[in-house]
Amino acid sequence: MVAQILLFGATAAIAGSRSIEIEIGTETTANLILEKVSERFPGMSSLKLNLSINQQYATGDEIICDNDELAIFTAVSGG
Amino acid sequence: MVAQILLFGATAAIAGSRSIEIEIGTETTANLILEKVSERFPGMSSLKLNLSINQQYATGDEIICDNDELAIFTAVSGG
Amino acid sequence: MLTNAGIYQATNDFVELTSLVIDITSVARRVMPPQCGATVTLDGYARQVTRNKETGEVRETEYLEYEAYEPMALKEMEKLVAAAHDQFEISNVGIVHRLGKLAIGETSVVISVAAPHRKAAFAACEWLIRELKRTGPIWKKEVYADGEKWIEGESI
Amino acid sequence: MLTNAGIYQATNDFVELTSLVIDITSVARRVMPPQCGATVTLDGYARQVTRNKETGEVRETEYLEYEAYEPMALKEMEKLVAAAHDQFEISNVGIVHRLGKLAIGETSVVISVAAPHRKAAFAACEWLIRELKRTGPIWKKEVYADGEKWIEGESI
Repeated sequence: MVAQILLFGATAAIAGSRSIEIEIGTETTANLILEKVSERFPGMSSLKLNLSINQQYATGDEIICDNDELAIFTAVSGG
Repeated sequence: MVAQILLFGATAAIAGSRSIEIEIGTETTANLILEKVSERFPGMSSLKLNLSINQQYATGDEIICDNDELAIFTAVSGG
Repeated sequence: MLTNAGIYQATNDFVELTSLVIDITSVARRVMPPQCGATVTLDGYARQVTRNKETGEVRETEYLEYEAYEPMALKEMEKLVAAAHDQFEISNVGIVHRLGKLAIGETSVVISVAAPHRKAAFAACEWLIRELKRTGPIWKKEVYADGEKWIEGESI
Repeated sequence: MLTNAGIYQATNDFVELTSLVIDITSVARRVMPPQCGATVTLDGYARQVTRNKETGEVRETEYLEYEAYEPMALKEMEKLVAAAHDQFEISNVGIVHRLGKLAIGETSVVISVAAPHRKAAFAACEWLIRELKRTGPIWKKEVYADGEKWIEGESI
């Protein structure tokens, strides 16, 4: 399936886009998505990336489902 | 000598005045002034009174000098 | 720090993201319940001079830009408010975070906490800003005369 | 909590007594140095409902009046600011206390502290309000529909 991933801040700047799509298999974990995205955008590999699933921080082992809202972003710096 | 004493808040309300004068001897201490004032205004005797000398809190044993600026007031309640 | 949620139930909590200038008085005033005596307010603002924590390099910022994953940021802020009510004996909490372009000195975030007792308001406000900076999906970009940089926070 | 007075020397400290309405934003803004990132502000205001600490009796206040031994109050406030600089790594402190008649909900006191690190600003602000309430020669009178009462604080 194709997963759409929202990007913010540094990740959006590196990808040159506010969202990307990647092809994933079933049983794809949050960690695997982060690896795939880092491979595609080497500029992200030095960043501390977070993945959120349906607007909640993923811990890594979650299996991505169809229609999950995914986002990848660096350690937050608001405040 | 005659000591003039400034009053504020509750002490001024009880005395009906913003300042009072009392006759004191030489070697009069801060504590003795508080006693004399409480005697003259019985309404003050139940209050936790402070005396300040030249705008500093007195601890009790200070000897009052001529021209000292004296004030008597209750425990503060600002803020 | 026991909770007493029955009595100090949230009645005027709010979390907001805004592109408009934040007036801290109005934020503080909105959390005031008539039975409380104090609010504690944290006011974070755009610094002119920043120091890179790793290199020690000092740069002068021309302006800032904040961006949020807005729906998630609001959810995180709401979770923090709920968690603060669980941990601290507080009445109301208001959190407003600015987004978009900020001039130096403009307020980026205001957190106001009202409580029957000051101590809880201080503790809750300090906890809230720490957690918001740790988990709120909001990012800051510093723009310099000769470039710009998205700031990376501490990882959670 | 070490002091570092050489670096964080007071440049914009102020202590004031005023009969005018206090705008907390303007107080907070006056303590902001460009190299700091946060101010913590305590906003105390006139409560509608007060509870007598001894009897537990609850009364509804119509308005408040504050009175100060003004020159001594300003000196005490200055002493507190100096002591805060000795104890906490802070940049600037502003303290403004209202005097005269206050409507319910109006601000009676604002203390704003700016510091390079939030933690020191929170700690100093909390310390300053506690000490101001303990030693500042300022008194509050509560005025009710059927009378009035000068409030006596904790003795020092």
